[in-house]
Amino acid sequence: MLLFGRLSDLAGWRDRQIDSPFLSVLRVKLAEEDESLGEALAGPGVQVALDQVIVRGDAPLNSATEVAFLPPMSGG
Amino acid sequence: MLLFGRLSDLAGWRDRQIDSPFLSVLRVKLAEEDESLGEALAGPGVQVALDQVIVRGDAPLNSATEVAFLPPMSGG
Amino acid sequence: MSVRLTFEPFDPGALLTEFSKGRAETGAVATFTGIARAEAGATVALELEAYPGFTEAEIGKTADKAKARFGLDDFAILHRVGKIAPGEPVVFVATAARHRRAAFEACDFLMDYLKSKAPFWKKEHGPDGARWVEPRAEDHADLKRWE
Amino acid sequence: MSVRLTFEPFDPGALLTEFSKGRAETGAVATFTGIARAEAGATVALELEAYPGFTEAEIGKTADKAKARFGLDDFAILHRVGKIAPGEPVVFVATAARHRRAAFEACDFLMDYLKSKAPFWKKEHGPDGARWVEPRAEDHADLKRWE
Repeated sequence: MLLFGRLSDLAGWRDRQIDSPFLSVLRVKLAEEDESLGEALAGPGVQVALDQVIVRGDAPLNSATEVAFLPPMSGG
Repeated sequence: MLLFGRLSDLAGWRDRQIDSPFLSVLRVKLAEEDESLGEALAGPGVQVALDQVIVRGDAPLNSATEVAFLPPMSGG
Repeated sequence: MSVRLTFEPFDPGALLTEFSKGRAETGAVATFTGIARAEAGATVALELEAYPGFTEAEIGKTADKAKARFGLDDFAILHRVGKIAPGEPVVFVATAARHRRAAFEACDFLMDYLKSKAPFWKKEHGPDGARWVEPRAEDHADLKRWE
Repeated sequence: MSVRLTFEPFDPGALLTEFSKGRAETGAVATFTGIARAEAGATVALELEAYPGFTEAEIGKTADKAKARFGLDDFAILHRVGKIAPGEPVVFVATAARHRRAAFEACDFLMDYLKSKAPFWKKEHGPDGARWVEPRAEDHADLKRWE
């Protein structure tokens, strides 16, 4: 999974391999490991893309799914 | 003196040396020689520049004055 | 700040390369390139006449006004004269400003002026002969937007 | 029609040379180049992060909409990513249309989108450290003009 912008600065990493059957489960795992990251990922304006498509709510994942957390986009 | 745009097509020339003490006298000379040109030079929207400065009405000329008749400008 | 006429074909890209260099405080460069249209064979060539010296000076007056009005850092205008084949650039305008709104608006304003009021006389050579062109009503309407 | 990202400095003029070639029916080419400002030393470098693939696809969607809305013949967008020094081009947008109003408006619209909503994350490195930048209220106001 991928973190962008301030999220990767906060987590201290940008790209990791984490297996999880659902996006909701992935969120719980990440929050258990790093509470402030878990809060930031659930924060206002943070979107999730699965295989480069924005999704809302929960969704199933498989080991090949590219999960990306996108903080509010600033434009170029 | 110089003619631009459709005026030089009408007159059949673009650049001539004509001595005249006044712009008004020059207009009369040209009209005597070529009536349709004389009318065109007095036509709506035709401006006169003396040494590249637009003038209105009559003005004195000397042998070094560059007289230019400018039909309505079309833009580029 | 430059206003120039040329009888030769030119490359708008080369002008932009030059114009955009060394602008650490400029932020925004807008350009417009007008290209002679073939009009599907209706226009064989465009011929533009200028009054050298007078034409550049008149364009320069309007460009200086635009510089003050829109707060430009710089501008460059190159206008082709003589016979121009379809597909060849006719006019290039570049504007530089701190912010993009000013650069866009000044470029747009200068083009409206150049297309409707600048001292050029335009002849279109078509398959059935040549004719002198007057500005289109649309061009005057475009210019009115800035009053 | 192209949307590309680059980690390397680029010359907007070279892009315009390429884009303006062979356009006998186009008539109008507008471009915009955004340049990183030094802000008199306040900004040492700009850093832009993109999500490769996603970012080009998202920009492409808006560019395709602009093409339909403004009746463009063509567009080209190149956006720099990574660390960008003051004076270096950040973004280049070119639009081609039959008439200049469409080319200008589409270019202006695409810049408003790119500066406020495109998928980039922007960090400014100043003398006192780095900070992530959110879009300015002004940028969102610019974008609202097109609704």
